[in-house]
Amino acid sequence: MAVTTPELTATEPHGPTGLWSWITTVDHKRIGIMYGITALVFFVVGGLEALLLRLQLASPNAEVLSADAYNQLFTMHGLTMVFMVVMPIAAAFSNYFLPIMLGARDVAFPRLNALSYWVFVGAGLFMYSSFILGGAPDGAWVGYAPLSTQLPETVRMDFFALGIQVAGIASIASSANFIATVFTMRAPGMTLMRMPVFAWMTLIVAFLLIFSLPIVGVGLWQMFFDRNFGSTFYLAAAGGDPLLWQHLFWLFGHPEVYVLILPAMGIVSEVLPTFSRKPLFGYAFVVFAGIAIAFLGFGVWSHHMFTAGMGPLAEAGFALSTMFIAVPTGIKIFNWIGTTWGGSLRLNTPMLFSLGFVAMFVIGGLSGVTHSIAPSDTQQHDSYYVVAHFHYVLFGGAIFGYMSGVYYWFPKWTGRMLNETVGKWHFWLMMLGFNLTFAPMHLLGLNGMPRRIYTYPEGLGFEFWNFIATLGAFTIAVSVLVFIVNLIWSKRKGDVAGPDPWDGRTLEWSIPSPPPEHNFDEVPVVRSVDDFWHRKYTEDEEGRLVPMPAVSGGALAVDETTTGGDDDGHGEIHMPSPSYYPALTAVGMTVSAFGLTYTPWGWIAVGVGAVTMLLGLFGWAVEPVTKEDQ
Amino acid sequence: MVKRSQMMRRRLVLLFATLGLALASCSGSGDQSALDPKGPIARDIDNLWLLVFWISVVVFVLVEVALLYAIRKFRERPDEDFRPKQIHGNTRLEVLWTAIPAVILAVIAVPTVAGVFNVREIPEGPDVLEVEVIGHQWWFEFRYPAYTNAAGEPLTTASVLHIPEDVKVNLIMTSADVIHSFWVPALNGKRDLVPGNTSNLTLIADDPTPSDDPLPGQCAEYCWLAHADMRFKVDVDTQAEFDAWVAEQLEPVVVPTSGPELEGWETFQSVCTACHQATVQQPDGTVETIGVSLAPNLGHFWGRGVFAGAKYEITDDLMAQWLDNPSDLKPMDPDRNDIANGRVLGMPDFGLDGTQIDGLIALLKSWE
Amino acid sequence: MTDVTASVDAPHDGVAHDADHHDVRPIRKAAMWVFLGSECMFFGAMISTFLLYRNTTGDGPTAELFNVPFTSASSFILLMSSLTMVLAHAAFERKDMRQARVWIGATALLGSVFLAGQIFEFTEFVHEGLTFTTSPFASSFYMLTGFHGAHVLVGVLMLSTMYVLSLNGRLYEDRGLNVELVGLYWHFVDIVWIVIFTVIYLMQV
Amino acid sequence: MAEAAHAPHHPTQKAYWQIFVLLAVITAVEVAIAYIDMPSWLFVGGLTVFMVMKFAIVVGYFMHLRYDINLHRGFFTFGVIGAIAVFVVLLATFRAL
Repeated sequence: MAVTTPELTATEPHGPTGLWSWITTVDHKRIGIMYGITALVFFVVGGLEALLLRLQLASPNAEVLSADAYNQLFTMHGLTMVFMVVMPIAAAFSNYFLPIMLGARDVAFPRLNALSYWVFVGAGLFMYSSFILGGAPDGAWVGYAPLSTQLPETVRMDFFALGIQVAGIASIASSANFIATVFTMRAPGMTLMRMPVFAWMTLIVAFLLIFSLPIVGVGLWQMFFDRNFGSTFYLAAAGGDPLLWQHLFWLFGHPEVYVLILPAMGIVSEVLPTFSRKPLFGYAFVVFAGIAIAFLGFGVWSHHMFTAGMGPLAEAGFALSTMFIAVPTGIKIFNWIGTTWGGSLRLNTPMLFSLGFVAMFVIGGLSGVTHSIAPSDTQQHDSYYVVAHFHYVLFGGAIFGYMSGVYYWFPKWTGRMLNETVGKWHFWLMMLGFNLTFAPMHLLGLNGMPRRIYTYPEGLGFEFWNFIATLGAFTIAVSVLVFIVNLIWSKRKGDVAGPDPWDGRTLEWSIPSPPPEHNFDEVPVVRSVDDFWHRKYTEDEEGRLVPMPAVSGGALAVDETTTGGDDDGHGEIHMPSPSYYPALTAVGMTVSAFGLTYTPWGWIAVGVGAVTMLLGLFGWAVEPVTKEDQ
Repeated sequence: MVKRSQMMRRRLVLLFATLGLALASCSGSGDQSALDPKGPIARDIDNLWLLVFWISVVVFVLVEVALLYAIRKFRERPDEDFRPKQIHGNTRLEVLWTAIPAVILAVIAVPTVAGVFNVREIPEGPDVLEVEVIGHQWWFEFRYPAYTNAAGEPLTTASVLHIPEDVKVNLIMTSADVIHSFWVPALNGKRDLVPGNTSNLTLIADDPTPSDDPLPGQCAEYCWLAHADMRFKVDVDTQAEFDAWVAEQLEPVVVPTSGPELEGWETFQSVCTACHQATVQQPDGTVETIGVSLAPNLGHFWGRGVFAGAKYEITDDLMAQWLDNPSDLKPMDPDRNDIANGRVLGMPDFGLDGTQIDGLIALLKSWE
Repeated sequence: MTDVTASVDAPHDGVAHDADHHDVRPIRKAAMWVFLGSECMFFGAMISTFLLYRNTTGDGPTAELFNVPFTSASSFILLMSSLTMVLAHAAFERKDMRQARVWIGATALLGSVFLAGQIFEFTEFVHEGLTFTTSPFASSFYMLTGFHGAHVLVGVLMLSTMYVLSLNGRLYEDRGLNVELVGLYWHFVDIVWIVIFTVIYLMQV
Repeated sequence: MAEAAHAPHHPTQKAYWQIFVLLAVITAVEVAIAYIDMPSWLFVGGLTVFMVMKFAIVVGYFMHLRYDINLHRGFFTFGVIGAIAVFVVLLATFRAL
């Protein structure tokens, strides 16, 4: 089914090569690859932190880590996994595949896209530099005041406050970018209801991010001012209320957890139909369930604060709103099972991970519902039961979903297949290790083991299950090693995958892999959901699948596209030219963040950083998108 | 080569073995478990939990079985050319699996809302025992405003909360530094102690606990270094035992006049009163409260049985180690203490010599 | 949202899709509007922090300190700058570059006068004992008006850059920094001040 | 081209001046209200009404949202309504409305 690629006459601007080409790239595919690699590196780092934590908790009163080291590591494990692993992996897939799935040649603002990546990298390095500059943040990933503002003379929580602020700016920029891309750059004929579900989920995630990050931005500025300029936002003695931070944080926090899971749900909604050879069951219902989750996501934040003393009315209200989030989630799960029902399932690794996602997310979702029961949540809150819940939805859910995405789309961005046998070993090892680690935590939590404790005494019945969890954690580590071996080996020696190895349904399978920089020679006209599938197959009278009668080899995909007026359809394709301004602006922003951490003498660095940022922004605002435009 | 489906089946069995093993051993609940309540409120919460738990198990089994059945039945058989029917959806089914979960949740919602108001109800009336709980970095302070000693100070103790059986105890809770959370799973859910706010928690214990096996509790909100070692005990007494305990606690401790205790008393006055407090009876009979209450009250300290946030049993050699260098036994950061502004992050190492340590131990023992 | 799809396709089909340079202006406007939507959340959070702490004045000065006539004058100035901004955009649409430059300059000037007024007002308040650390009321007041001032400053910077660019004719329509987008941003900063002025200065509830 | 379709809707230069005068008058009335003592519900209600009017006028006419496509209207109203809804609930939980 290879699409014969007409002779390219696109004038590829002769871009720089080597490292400089990566620093100045504005191609959404290369930025996607950079996001993916950075996320994988942080995933390994976050994983090592988790192993250290598990070693310390393997036995009571252990001496592996001191309390101070443990606190830094569990805080950085949380921050790393949320802000530097799961969000960037979602960004990697969205950056790479959103434009292609919509039939576009790039995102709406290529240079803003580059800025988002470089600011994210700046934020990551800024936060990790804290390890050698006086200790990493140790206030837990939620950084509750007044603990976060108790020691203004240290810099640890300044790295927390400014690190998330800078990462937030990167996410707001990329959200605006994706929203503009989805609403203004779809292929002709592709209405919103003909978009792939992954595109829908990326759009909803962009809305969740762009409307929730400013709120935590205000909270973080307040924390930063309390710590460095003596303001009294959270100082109880002066009349400030520490609960204000919890409200502002969780107003962002809950939409954030949907930001972490929805892209994985989007990937599963692409993988399941492809490997069941059946359309997604109830496309519209899955999409509207996603939108419902987005709206409800803004109305439930205080279920993280049932024990904070908000009074019965608020607790009852948020318990009810939280309960009804289970309805749209249930719709999604039933529709996924509906998709596999009556299909012809090929159990390759992407399919295994997606099925693993559905199986594990059911457990995580149900334990989530038990949290919405406010009275029983007072026993579960801040215990290991909650740790089990969010690992079942974040690891069993998001990470399994993204692993499915990696196995599914690896052939597209490298041109080679990931090895199936090694893939299956990776899946089963991760499945086993995951359950061994996090299933016992349900029991530990209910047996009264609180969260974030660096050790526990003997005699409370925590020893056995903590040991099992540590074994599980090392099994996961082995499975991640198997995964990395698979990635490295297959990049060179994997079987050559054509443009459409899985007989896919969406537009990215209609272009060669790896795709050229301009994606489509001719932008396709889209007539239905899963349009590429309907060009290959049709249905006989009882709705059974029938291959489309073979049309002269390969012309199928080409003549379907707009011929673009009278010329022979290969008009000049101008791709935006590389630009170093985004990277420069990101460097300026990171330098300013370092400066702000070390005021008063830091003001010099802030000045230098601000000037660099202004230069970057000014050059960027005046520079034409494509150089020949002059 | 083993047929593919055989291998697949063996792996599925392996998966469910581990899951089953995990769930099957629910029974092993220690005594800080939320699963064996020892008070009416904890029992109500437990009943609500069990209702929701069993509904979840049913839903879990149904959904997972449906998924596994779909995997087994509709797996692509290499031999026959099975071309699936292209079903796009089924609105009736969609309505069904929207309505059913909504109905189940509506059913659960009723006891939930009732439960919220029940758990949050603040008991009033003469028969209610009010106890002020103040969270400090890394120990709990308990004050009984109803009982005051000769010097007019309310009964103050630390790390061990004595309550009579079958009495509604209304804990009025706040924090002196950061947010903590008071959690004794056997009696009630946890409740945060927020500086600047007061919150309430009701404890009702069914029957008294043996004196050597009180109900364990722990701080459940991360409060920095020794969060794991900020524990407390709830000692449930019969009404008679409780009254005797109160009477004994209200007695001022006697200032020694001779022996190693006197040596201890000298050290106590010069070193310990910077943070600790005690109501003492001077040799001339006058009763006064000396010291500052930034750290646990040392009157009747030895009788509590546990110290350092209920992390250690009180024994001579542990007390000697503690007095020698407290940070060896518990992770603290005394260098960041700011006594003037009330910020206490640990007991510093005063470099006491042997005789001072023995004197203090003798003094505290004499104060029983 | 459904009618969104029909109208959105309009600008799309109007332009031959394969033309090498599709019209970027609707794309940039969509991004600006969604960014302004998110800024509502930013200022909304700060305004609600202020409303929470409006009476927590400790022993420091309270809301009586506000000089309503002075602030009304600076609000009027900001309102005028909105007018000059929209006149600048209208002139730019009519390709009347000279007139557009005049109005852009006027907007930048009025913006600067407003900023000067704010700085003067802040020094006045500090003299009367309302500093950033006096009370939660003071902290939230200064943070809200401070961030609004920062947004006005960024606006003045963009306006003066456009003024300089238009001097040598390098002010293009399809660049990031064009009159329409800066106009939207400037009007947004003005309506945030409309809310701040009424809720903080006038209501003093 | 696309602009031609928009031009007639845009208010003319004179209309802009009229809108500006209207806004100035509303501001003057608001300041006047601030100096008259009246029951607090009327005071707060009145000021809020005028504030919303000025807000709507500037967004509608100066920012051309009245003549703009539904997409932009959707983005902005989602932000404004979302902010109001979320922060009213926040202040309600603090019992600080």
